[in-house]
Amino acid sequence: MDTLIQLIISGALLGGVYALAALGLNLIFGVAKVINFAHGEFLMLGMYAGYWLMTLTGINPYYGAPFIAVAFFLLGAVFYLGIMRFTIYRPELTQVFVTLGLSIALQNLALMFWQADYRTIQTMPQGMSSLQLGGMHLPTDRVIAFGFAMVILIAVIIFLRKTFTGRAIEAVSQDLMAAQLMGINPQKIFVLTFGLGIAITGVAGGVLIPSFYAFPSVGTFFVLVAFVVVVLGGLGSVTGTIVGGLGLGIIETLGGYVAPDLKEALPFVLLILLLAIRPHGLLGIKGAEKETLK
Amino acid sequence: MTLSRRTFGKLAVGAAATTTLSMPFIRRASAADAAKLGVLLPLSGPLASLGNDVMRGFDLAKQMINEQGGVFGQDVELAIVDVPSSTEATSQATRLITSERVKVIMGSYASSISFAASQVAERNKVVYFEQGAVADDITSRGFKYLFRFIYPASELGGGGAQFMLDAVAPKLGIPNEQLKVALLYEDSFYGTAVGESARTVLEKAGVQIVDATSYSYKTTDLSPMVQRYKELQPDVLIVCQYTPDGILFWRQAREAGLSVKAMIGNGGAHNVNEFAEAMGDDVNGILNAGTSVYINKAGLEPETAKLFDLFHSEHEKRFDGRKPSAHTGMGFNAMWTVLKDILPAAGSMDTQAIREASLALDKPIGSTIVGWGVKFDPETQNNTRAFPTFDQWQGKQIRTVAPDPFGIADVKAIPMPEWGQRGDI
Amino acid sequence: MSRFLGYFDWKRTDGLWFAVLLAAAFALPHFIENDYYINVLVLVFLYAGMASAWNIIGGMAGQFSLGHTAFVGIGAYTSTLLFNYVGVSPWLGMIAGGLLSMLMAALIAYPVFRMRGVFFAMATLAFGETVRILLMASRKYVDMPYGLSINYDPGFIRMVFEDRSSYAMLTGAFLIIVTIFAFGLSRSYIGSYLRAIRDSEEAAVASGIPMRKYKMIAFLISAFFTSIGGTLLAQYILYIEPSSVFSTAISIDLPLMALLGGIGTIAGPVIGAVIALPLRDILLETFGQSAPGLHLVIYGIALIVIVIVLPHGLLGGVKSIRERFVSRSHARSEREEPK
Amino acid sequence: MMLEVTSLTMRFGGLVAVNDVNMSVSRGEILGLIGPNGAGKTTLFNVIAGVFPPSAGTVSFNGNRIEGKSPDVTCNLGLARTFQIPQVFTSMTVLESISVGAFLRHRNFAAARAKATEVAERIGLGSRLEVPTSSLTTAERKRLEVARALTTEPQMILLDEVMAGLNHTEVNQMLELVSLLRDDGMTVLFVEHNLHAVMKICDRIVVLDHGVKIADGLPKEVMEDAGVVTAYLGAAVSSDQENADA
Repeated sequence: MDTLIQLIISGALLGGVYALAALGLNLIFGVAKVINFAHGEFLMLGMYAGYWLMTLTGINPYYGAPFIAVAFFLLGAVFYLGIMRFTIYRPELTQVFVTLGLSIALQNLALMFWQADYRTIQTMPQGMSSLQLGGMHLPTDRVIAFGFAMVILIAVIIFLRKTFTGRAIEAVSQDLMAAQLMGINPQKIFVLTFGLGIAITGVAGGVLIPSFYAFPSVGTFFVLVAFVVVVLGGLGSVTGTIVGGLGLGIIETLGGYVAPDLKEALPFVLLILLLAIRPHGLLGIKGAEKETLK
Repeated sequence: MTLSRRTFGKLAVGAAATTTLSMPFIRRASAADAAKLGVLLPLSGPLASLGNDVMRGFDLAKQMINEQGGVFGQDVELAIVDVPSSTEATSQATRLITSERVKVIMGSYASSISFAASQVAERNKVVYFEQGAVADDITSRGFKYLFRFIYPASELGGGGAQFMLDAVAPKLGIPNEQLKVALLYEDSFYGTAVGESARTVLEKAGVQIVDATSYSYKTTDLSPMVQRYKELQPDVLIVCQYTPDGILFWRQAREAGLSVKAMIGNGGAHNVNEFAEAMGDDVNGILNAGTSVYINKAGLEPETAKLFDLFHSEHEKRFDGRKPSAHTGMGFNAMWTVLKDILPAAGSMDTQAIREASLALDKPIGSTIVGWGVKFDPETQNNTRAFPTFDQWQGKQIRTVAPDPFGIADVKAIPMPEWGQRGDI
Repeated sequence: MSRFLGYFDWKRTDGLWFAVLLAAAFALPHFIENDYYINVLVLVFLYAGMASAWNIIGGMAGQFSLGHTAFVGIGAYTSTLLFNYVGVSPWLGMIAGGLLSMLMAALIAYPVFRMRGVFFAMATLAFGETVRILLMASRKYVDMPYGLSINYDPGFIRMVFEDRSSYAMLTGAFLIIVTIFAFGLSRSYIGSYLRAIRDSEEAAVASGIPMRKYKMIAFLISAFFTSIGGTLLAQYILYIEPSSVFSTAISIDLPLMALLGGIGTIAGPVIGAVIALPLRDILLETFGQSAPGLHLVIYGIALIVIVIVLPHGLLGGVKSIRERFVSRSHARSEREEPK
Repeated sequence: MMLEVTSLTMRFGGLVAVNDVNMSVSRGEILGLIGPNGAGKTTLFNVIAGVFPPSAGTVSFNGNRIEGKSPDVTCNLGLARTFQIPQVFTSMTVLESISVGAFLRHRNFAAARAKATEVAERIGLGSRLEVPTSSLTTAERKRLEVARALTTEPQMILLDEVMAGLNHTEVNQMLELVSLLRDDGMTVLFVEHNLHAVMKICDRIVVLDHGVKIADGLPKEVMEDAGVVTAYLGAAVSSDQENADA
């Protein structure tokens, strides 16, 4: 019984990691309908940002998150204006390969600048690496990452629901044409969305580095799972990302306990099964799966 | 490139598209007997970290040899190719052989790359020196031009397991029949080969193997495995992991408070500095089977001991104060032996001569900086004098504990103290 | 026979030049003596063939699969296992692999064809990954080494050749067969149906096209030929392992080549392979020695620029230039004509 | 009866878009299905065309139950449809596009092409055969829709607001086209918003309002029906061009 509870807790914490890694992807995916294959690389850059912040200035990435957010917001805006702007109304294949090209370029730029070494930081003092709670072990860094995931999620939901800009983003994500007729400038919305999506991804990387490691191709470890989480939860559904992330995390941890060899296959099998039963994802909009994005 | 141009002209229209693109590949071979070696290593992609470590070793050996006057009185030249996976290996080996006209290829650290590339070398009768790929089958194909410096996986995994039985188990005071051992390994070539050979030795010794599990090194979570071991409570944990998953696993083990009496890694993560950095004081006490460049140089021949010091000092000097890793040491060793011993003995870049010189080479144990000797088996062409060494992290340094005479420390702290209390080991 | 021939569109003869070109390329290995160029040629033929196979489902029918590595892997593994353990010639193993791939395609078709666009792509990507992981997990129960190496023992029956030009002939023949097949398909009513499905599923169904059936036909054919390519890849490299033949990189490379040349066209995937493979090698050779990763940085940037500038591939680019030219001259002639 | 709709109901969640409608079309008849915005006519049309299965009730075509059958099956049985917003095959020429329909009955390429050409000529697209569909005008696209449907050699054709978005001249041309169909003995079910057009051409008219059939009869009778007048006057002011039916 204790094992089960411990596994579920570990799974939920892992789910927090997944949700955090996927949130920015889903925002961009939902609003601009862009599948960003370079998503993992932005996460990688976020990890390096957290790493360098800690090693060069001594600022813990948890406190440094706002700086990372601002820097990555700008990076996201540049990403849109410099590259994605040219692909936005183009066939999806164009977007796939443009972001893929970016992914290759960023990965290898990181290799050139920072070499292939695995870089880690320790944010917690010796002996504080896990919290004990009624016999359960909660890894401190993952608990904090989980907290970040929840706070960011709530902030994003409030932003989308309650602010004018947020509602404009929602409008664009649901119906671009109608939004344009309402006088919303989609270009501005896209810059904002990419900025926001990449900022979240950067922060995610920053708060994940204490429990992981940074190296140039670390993004590839996360990107497929992030895609799975987005599709599982439902395209364009922020809450769905959390539900999808948590669900996947728990299932993967339980499955990994029973059959470790098949653990890596679980997300994919789950994805295929869910899509076969409920093609629009857990909380997605029905019919979205039939949406050909041109 | 030699094309029979007249005939070719007739088909020029059809062929132009394909050939123009390959024109830039044209390369003239340089002076007949300059020592030009091809290098095939994964320098980008997920295997890049250790690939670049090996490259530093190759590079250092080349630089040092060139400073001493090179080979055949000329500077040694390396044609380096980044081969992230076995798919590119065939192509790039072919290019090295036909366009760069190399007669010797040095590779390749990853077994899959070695399998694919050595096959090309064999067809073209080009000598292939494998410095660090451990898959047993690489040399069981009867190839005449393939030589391997490192021991095969069976000796690494089996050796690690044997070391545990000989040096660790007695300290625990548990008889073999009651000793509970868990095996965990990553599921690519390296992990499975090592894990399976460890298993064979353990089974023979009659210990209880409570679990043998593999997983993908690209995973982002190993907590279920940690939880398994908390349930199964093995006395000894033997793992074979790459660096990222190694860091992840041990950190998660610490977070979950997994306590085992002894832990043994098999190369990969467990002898690199990044691992120590990631674990802090808690790295202490972890044992490793593999190769080391932190052996007792008293066990080396005097000449080699000098080279050993030079290797360490030059490495830090030339690579921004970086300390060499085991893979750098193996890379250095292979390149140094080829340039210093084999090529001069062969007298030219003739592959038959190089092959014969390699087979004739007879260096005793203690004559290379990693402690090995060099004597290639006439049948398999494996180095019969390579062996794994066993190390333990002590004071956040990796220190060799066996075999004699290369040990500089004794095995300590068995059974291991709890996490967080390992600072003094 | 005449009834059979009636299924094809004999009026459109474009593409004939392409067949001639391919035949010419087929003769190429006889005139090149440098092994490396032949090697490039082998890979170009092989990848062009597999990209053409991908193009049948991905380009003609517009179902953007990112899971084709599953078929490459199944092809490579089936023939190699059959040869290494049972002694079956790869010539037969190749067909067995193709059939097995078709079976897998048919099994996965039900869930994945419920989706379109990105969702289809994601689901197929997941499929490709799953097959690899299942294969690796199965080693627990089946005594099979991690990597399989094929003995270098030249012989026609064993499909292992001493000289590379034989491989070029082999892969060239593969490319020609796939191309002819794709060409025939595109010129038959099935080709029209696939294009109709790609352009508008609603209108296609309303025109009486049983959509699932034709998507399935395209998927099965595509899987079969891709799988054959997998066997040829294994026979050429003589070594396979899960991470080399079941790799997302292959799944991505095939559509990439189709896109670079011109997706949905017959010549497109071939042109794409002719561009992409040598481009990578040239970059590796030119920049590979200066700093690890530099050549890939340049490759990545080149990819971004090419895809943005030529979203419909090289053929699409040529076509749009031609159209612009034609429409301009057309406009001019209209202006000049007195009304 | 060629087409028979019996107590057909269609619900979307809580919304009842079509409520217990009975309707039939006999061979050779041209039937107009009209109603104000939101009356449920497009929904009814879609159920007949097989886009989605009804919540209750049946649809039979020539005695075969077709409700819930995929559109390609109904098309094969001889019931073709057009789309309100023309769904053109963007990568094809006009001839290729029309041929897609022809392949249903003629797998032989030459025969299919001949059939397509014949229909195109008749429909008035004869001079545009080699033009890419993407460069057609709206009116031409509507014709293309009809042509594609006709080449499947149906016994009955469902026309979904073929007049919408057309100007006066184009509407008249389309009306001519429909009377051509009538001359061929084709059965037609017409969903239309443009009352004027419907009056001219239909043999009989069915009026829906709020998902319920409120009238069924000759054009003249229907026009004088009090219920129809109120239904239309209530909504007609606000909507002339919009077709946003549920």
